[in-house]
Amino acid sequence: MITLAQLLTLSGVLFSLAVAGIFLNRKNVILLLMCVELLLLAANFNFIAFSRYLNDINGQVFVFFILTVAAAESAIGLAILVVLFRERRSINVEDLNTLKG
Amino acid sequence: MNPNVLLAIPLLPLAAAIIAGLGGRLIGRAGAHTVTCLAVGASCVLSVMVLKQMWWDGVPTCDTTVYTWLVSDSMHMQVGFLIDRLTALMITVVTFVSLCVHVYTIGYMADDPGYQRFFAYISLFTFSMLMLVMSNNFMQLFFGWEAVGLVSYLLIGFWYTRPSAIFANLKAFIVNRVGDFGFVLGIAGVAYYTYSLDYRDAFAAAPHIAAALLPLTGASSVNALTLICICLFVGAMGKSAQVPLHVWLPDSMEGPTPISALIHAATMVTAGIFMVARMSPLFEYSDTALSVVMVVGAITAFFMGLLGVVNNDIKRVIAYSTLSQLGYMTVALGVSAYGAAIFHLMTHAFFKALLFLAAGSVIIAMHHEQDMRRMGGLAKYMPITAVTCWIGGLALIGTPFFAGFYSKDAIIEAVGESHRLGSGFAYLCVLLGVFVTALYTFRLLFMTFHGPERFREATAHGADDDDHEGGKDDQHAHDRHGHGGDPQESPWVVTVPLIALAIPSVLIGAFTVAPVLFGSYFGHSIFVLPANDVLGKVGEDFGGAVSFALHGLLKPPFWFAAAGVATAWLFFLKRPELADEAQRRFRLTYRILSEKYYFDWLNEKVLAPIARGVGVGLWKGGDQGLIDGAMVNGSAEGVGWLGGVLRRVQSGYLYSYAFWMVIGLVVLLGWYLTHP
Amino acid sequence: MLIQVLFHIFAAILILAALGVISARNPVYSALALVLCFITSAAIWLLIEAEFLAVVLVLVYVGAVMVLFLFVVMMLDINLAELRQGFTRFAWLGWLTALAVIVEIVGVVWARGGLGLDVSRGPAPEPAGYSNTLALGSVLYTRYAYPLELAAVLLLVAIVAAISLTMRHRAGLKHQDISRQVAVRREDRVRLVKMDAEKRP
Amino acid sequence: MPANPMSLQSLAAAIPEIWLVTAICIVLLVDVFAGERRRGLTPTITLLALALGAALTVQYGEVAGRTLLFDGLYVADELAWALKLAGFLIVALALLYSRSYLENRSILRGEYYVLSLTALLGIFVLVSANSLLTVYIGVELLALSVYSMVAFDRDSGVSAESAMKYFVLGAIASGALLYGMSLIYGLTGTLSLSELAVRLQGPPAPGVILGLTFIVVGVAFKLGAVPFHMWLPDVYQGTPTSVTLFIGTAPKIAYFALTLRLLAHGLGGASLEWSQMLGALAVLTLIVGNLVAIVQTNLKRMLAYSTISNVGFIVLGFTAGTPGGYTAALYYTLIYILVALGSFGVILIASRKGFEADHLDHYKGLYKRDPLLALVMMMLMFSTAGVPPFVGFWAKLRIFQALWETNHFWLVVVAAAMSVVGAFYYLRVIKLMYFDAPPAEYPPPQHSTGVRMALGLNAAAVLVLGVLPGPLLDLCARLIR
Amino acid sequence: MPHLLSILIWLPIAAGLGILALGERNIAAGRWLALVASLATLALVVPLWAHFDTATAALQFPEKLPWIPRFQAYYALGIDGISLPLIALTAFMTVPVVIAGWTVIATRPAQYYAAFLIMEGLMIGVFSASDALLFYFFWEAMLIPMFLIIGIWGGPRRVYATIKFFLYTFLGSVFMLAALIYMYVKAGDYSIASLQGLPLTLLEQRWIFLAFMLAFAVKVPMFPVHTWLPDAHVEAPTGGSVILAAIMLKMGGYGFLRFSLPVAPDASRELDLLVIALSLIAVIYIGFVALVQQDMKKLIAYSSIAHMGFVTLGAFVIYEIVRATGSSHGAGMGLDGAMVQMISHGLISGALFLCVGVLYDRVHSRQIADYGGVVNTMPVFATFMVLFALANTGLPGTSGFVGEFLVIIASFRASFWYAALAALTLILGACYTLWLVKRVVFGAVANPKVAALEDLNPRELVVLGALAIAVLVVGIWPAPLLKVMQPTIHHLLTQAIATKL
Repeated sequence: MITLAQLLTLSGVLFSLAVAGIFLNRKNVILLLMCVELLLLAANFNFIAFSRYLNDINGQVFVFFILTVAAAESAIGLAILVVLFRERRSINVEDLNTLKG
Repeated sequence: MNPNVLLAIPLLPLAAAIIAGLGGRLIGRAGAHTVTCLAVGASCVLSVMVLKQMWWDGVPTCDTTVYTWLVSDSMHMQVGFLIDRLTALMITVVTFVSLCVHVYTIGYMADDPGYQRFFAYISLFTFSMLMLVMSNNFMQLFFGWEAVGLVSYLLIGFWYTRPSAIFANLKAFIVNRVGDFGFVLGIAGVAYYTYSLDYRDAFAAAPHIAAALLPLTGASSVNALTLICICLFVGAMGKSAQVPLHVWLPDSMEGPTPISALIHAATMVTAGIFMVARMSPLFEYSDTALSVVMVVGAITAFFMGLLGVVNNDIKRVIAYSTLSQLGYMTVALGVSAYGAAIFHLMTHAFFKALLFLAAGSVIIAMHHEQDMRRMGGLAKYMPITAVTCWIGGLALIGTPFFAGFYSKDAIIEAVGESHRLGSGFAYLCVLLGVFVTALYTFRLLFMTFHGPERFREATAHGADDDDHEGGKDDQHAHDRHGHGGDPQESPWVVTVPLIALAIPSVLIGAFTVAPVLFGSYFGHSIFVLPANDVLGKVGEDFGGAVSFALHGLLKPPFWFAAAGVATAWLFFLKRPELADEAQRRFRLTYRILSEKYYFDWLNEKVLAPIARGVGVGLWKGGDQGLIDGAMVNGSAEGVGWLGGVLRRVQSGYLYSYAFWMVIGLVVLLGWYLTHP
Repeated sequence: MLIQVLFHIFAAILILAALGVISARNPVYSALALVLCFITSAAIWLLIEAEFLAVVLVLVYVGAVMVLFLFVVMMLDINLAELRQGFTRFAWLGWLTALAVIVEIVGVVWARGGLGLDVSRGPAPEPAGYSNTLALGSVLYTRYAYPLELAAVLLLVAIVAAISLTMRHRAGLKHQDISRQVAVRREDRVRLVKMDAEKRP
Repeated sequence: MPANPMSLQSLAAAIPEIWLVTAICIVLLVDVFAGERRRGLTPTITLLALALGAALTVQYGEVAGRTLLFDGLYVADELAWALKLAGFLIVALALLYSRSYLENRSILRGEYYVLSLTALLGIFVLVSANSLLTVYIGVELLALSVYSMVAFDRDSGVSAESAMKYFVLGAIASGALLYGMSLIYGLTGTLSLSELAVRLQGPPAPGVILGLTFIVVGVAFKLGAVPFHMWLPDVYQGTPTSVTLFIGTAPKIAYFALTLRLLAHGLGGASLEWSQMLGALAVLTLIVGNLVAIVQTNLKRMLAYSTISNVGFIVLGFTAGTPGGYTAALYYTLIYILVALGSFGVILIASRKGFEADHLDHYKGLYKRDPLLALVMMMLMFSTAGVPPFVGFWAKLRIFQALWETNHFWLVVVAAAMSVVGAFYYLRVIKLMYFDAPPAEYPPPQHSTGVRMALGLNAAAVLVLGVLPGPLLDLCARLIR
Repeated sequence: MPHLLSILIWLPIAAGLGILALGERNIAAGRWLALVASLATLALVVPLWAHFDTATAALQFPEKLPWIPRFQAYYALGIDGISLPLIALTAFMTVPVVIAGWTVIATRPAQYYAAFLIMEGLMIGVFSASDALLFYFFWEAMLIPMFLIIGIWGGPRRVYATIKFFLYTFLGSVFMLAALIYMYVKAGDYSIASLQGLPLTLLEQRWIFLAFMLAFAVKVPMFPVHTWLPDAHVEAPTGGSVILAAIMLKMGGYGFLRFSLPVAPDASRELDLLVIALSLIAVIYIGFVALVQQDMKKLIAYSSIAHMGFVTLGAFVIYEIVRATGSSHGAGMGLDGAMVQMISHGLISGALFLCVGVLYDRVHSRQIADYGGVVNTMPVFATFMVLFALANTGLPGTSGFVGEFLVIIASFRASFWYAALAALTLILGACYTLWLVKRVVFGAVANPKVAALEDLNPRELVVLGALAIAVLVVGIWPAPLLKVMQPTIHHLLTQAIATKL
């Protein structure tokens, strides 16, 4: 059977890959949004693993809400992305540097 | 003795000064001089009364307190009077000379715009001087001490538009401050050991102070009393213009002549002498201090006299003679012949004031020409001045029967008797001093009153006056006698004081020598240890004034004086070319003398620039460079720079932001997982 | 045993897909890789008997969110050329950091007593006749009513925000105003003109 | 746990949220039907709604002691009550200040008000969250509303950019928060904060620390503590000033509550660890915030960094880890919000149509152009610099006291030194307003008397609370208890 | 008379607000209000002094209202022998400032007066607060008006000067605040008395002492944290310079006497040599620096630093006295000297700055080089200038002498060298002050501007005259002043040499 350690490891790897994706990616904002999804996925993994491990349904409820929130979040993220693209005609991460210092 | 009388003596002049000073515009010139002369006259009369009571009626010493100045940590500092015979003598001298000068001034300053101001000053001076001499404690002494310094500062700079004058008065004040620096320390020392500022306690404590040791550094320590006395004497050096703090006195001749007479001959400069005499109970217990006093005095007496020989400014010659005479007094103090010092102080006050006023009268006649090379043969134009001046001169060089003789001879003999360390040197100095004194005095007399009349061309081209010290004051551009006209005798307001001073210059010595010098006049007001009582020895074979004078004819001082007179006659009257000859022959000596031993050069060209240099260095280097530049603005700039650096971290790139977050996460995790 | 094998297979795919997401040069590809991620994770969830969430994951994400993503990618005519992304010189630093995170997490997980519970144990299998969906549903509308309401508001926010941000009335854009259409009256449309018949000669 | 029956009576404590949701719907509908024609309607309605909400809260919302609702997901206590009341007022003020600005920018749209209400709802949820779940939902509700407000000016590239940065970084942060929660959940087996506090006793296992760290990161991000602060300056500067005003003020309540409930209460068992972490972050925050603020030329950005440095002080309060410290943090937060309201309000008033008064030079000689505004700004600046008689002084004093009570010597030294550095850039603003000559070209500030009066009151409050700080201090202490 | 102190504090502040309310438009009324208020304050000092019991060291005219119950902080006032003279000085010096600004302040006179009156109130508050928190409250609040005064009505480099001033003082006082709070945490309340009674270990005392010293040394100012003063003085308007020199500097000295010595006696004993060394450096180093100043105000500013050196010297030499002589006998003289020096320096430096102001109003230059021979055209003014200059050199008969004399005598008890180095001020002071006088007042008329000068107008005459009288009175009869301080000084001395360990 699948041990808790395996699941947690998997989620840990996912998490750090997602994070790495965010700061390794220098070009594409959309990719950042996807990485965010990945990040949440990692968290979900933890919750589900624990909830099943503890035989406690609350964890899965939490995941349920996370999914909801994530959907809303991605919607807003994409909306912002659209606005950004309208203004800048570009979604290049390196163009997002007018604010600094 | 009625304390109100005592109070009145100093306060009358003060009141007069205030009236004349603040109300000068209202009361006008006449008002000013009337008020002040009356006030000073009154206090003069009172002083004489006090003297009489002290001397004849044998009223005991009176030590009263006027009011408590302050009480700090149970130390009472009071303003009070100590009236003993010393004081009585001093106040009489002071007020009398002051009175003469007041009267004299009426004529001398007749049409100076600062007339009222001047009278205010000299009355104020009289007040300060009286406070000084009447004081019964160090605080008040210091007050008078500084007050006379202040007034002299104001009076030297009386003609404040003259650069030379305001330079001289600044110099005078600062040099005096150097003296006061020591003086204050001395006072502090006394306060330390007696926890009081009254003479009474200080004198009482003298013996045990003499026993005390004051640690200077961790290891070494000095005799407390010696230190204190030397500190006090430093003050005296400043005020009484002893080498090396003498430099201000010649320059102080920038002031009007009455001032030179009043302050820089008769009274203020003798404050130091008075002070040491007053402190005799302290000094007596410190041979070291007295030796220092003696040596300094001896040096001043001889070497300052020499300067008088080469100077051509009539007032400066007298000024240097004053220095030299002060040196004599100091020597007398140094051999603990305080009586002789005070006695010489008194006689000197009269004849030196006389000489100054005479010189002033000459200067008036010469339309404020002071260079003796432009005078000569004045005797037949201004007989009174000439005669009085001769009297003064004779008194100065110590001609037997004249006032100066008794005091000076006594000093010389006292020095001869003394066995204190350095007394040999002192004796040599004072003897040679006699010769020098005679030399410059008669040089002055001859060049001024006799020989060819050089003033005619002098007044002709008197305008182009090479040396800046030749005090021409534009206030006196007017003249009572037209240019080229023969000089005339001065008006009575000038001559009367001359005569008034001439009489004591001759007589006072003869009449007072017995009691004041060898008698018991001073009683307890001056304290001398039996071992040091040189005057006693001198007095042993004292057989009255006349015989004393007759003896004087046989003693070396007289012959030295005679030699001096002869030399003067030879060089400056008979064959003046010899003088130039000698000048060429001893060029180096002459150079040194005419440069006044390079003291002024040292002060103005070395010390002052160094001080300014240090100031600039500390200011630019320390304040602006190190503190402001490096520390204050430096840290500000450092902060700004750091801000600029940190700001660059905020690069504006999303990924770097994210990266920093993760770094933060990693570090936190790393730290806390490895440090449970 | 079989489960183990399946898990490892799926896990491998999942990680590879995740790598694909962050390293693909074309956003479309990474979107598809992400889809793959979701599907495999759904599979893994199934393996540990969280059926409902697995299904929801596929429905919501693969079905809705990812489509949205792709839609946006297509809608914005992005110049793919400039998005060709290569990792920069400092990429190694990034990877290193990521590695550090992994190490820290995994280290704790595997360390003895790291979590304070027995990680070698797996989830206990559910009893027969247990319905994951039923269990969720029974708590969701009772105990979790409050968060549920909030989630509703959250979605409302998403709607409002998305609309207010993206929707704009461009000038000259033709669109119908329903309320006016509904509110139209007969008079506005038809005018009955009364005209007599042709004049007789 | 027994599911307690929901009766209207029992819901009274939740009146603020309930009313707020209603209000959101009302405003939304009103806006839809008022449409283009009656612009002024929505703002007015919103303000009314907020006022009514405050009134209802005062009337019914107050609870004695501490009651749990919704099966323990929701806690209603005095703190929550007070903070919600404050929330109503702050948002109302913020919207009041922003109105004319929004008009000038032609972004006065109903959605703005709806979103700010939903943000407020998120704040409320956080304020009375008693479960990891509600915490998370509250955070997201607030965050999502705020993201969209930041991007609200669709015609401004910078605001879109800042929104995007905010969004992505925020997502990372909430991801981290979530990850931490998941671990904590897993290791304790409960989502309820009060339960957590019970179960987390003794020295925490590494796993707990792992989760804790992730949570701290999330919280630090929300607060804006270095090095998780980087979104803050960009967002403050990039977004319309009205939004800056909003996010600079109201959410701080929520984040205070978040820190308090989540770390101080829920994870109180591990207080040693997280207080150390916060201490380190606080030092960094103080240094970076103040130093970088000095070199700013844009007022909004400077204030952003000043916010960061203030956050440093708030975090210091938590570092103390004692009720005294929390009181100090709460007091500091409220004071900070008061001042931030005023200072951003001044920027709003100073801006005109087509002219954003966000550069420091725009304030040259303001003293001559508009004395009142300059005076207000000066008082606020002195207050943040911590100079009596203004209230900022007491805030700092309270923090120092908390630190001394726990013997944090070096933290006191750093805080003191940094408050001096900080004084410099506040003084610079005053210098520009008072000592420099006014340049001709800048348009005069607006003369909307109502707002000016509000600003005046705002500044007056800063002074009055400064002279008589007692009551507010007592209130804060009572709320923490 | 109850609440006298409160009235003294709030009357000027109220008047200041009133003037603000009147606004720039009816400034005439504002001016008079300012004058009346300042005079009224001064008048109120009379009953204060009259009813002051010179027999006890206890706080008098006490007032106590709860302020912040949570902190045990009270609105507590009360004065003793060292605050009373300083309060009197404050009230006295504000009047000349008001009069001096009568016509010369062109821009926003109302706010100018308001600032000064408010500051007067705050300063009196500092001196009369008997609660440390209240003390600090006033202490800091005072910075704001001064900051504005220098910044708004100041000279060309005013911004640099005023920000330097503010940050310097702020830096100092922040650490003092930290120390105060620390002690509060230990003591449980903020009353100065209980802080003084608070037992502290040597380590604590050291830190507290250093924190306090930072604050007070900056205010005094002591070398090396003095560099704000010249800039501030030069740039400040005349009134600002006057208040700054006359009163603000005194707060440093007051702080040393009120806090450092009684609160951290052992640390003071341990670190006294530091303070003494810095004081002597101030006297000498600064004396030389003053010598070469080209700007009148700068010169006077530096001389202020040198004179304030005597205050700190007198305050801390007590420990050396005890060390050297083994008894506190005569140590009180040092404290007395410090106090008197503060008062007298307040009068003299204020007067000198007013003199410079008089010249500046006419010629609009502070450069010494632009003057010369002023006496020819302004004899009356010259008289005052010379008088104050001489007072500055510590001439006996003027107030300047008393303090220095006492301090020198006291420090001789500690060591001959302290006295000697301190006494150097006689020479240096004379050099820089009289050289200034020589270059400015004396000499022939230097330039047409000087030739065009006209003498004092009645207003200036009154101001300078009053100050001159004060200077002379204190100089000739300081006994009353010392009588007022005596018991307090004695009490302070016992506190200072007692140990808390």
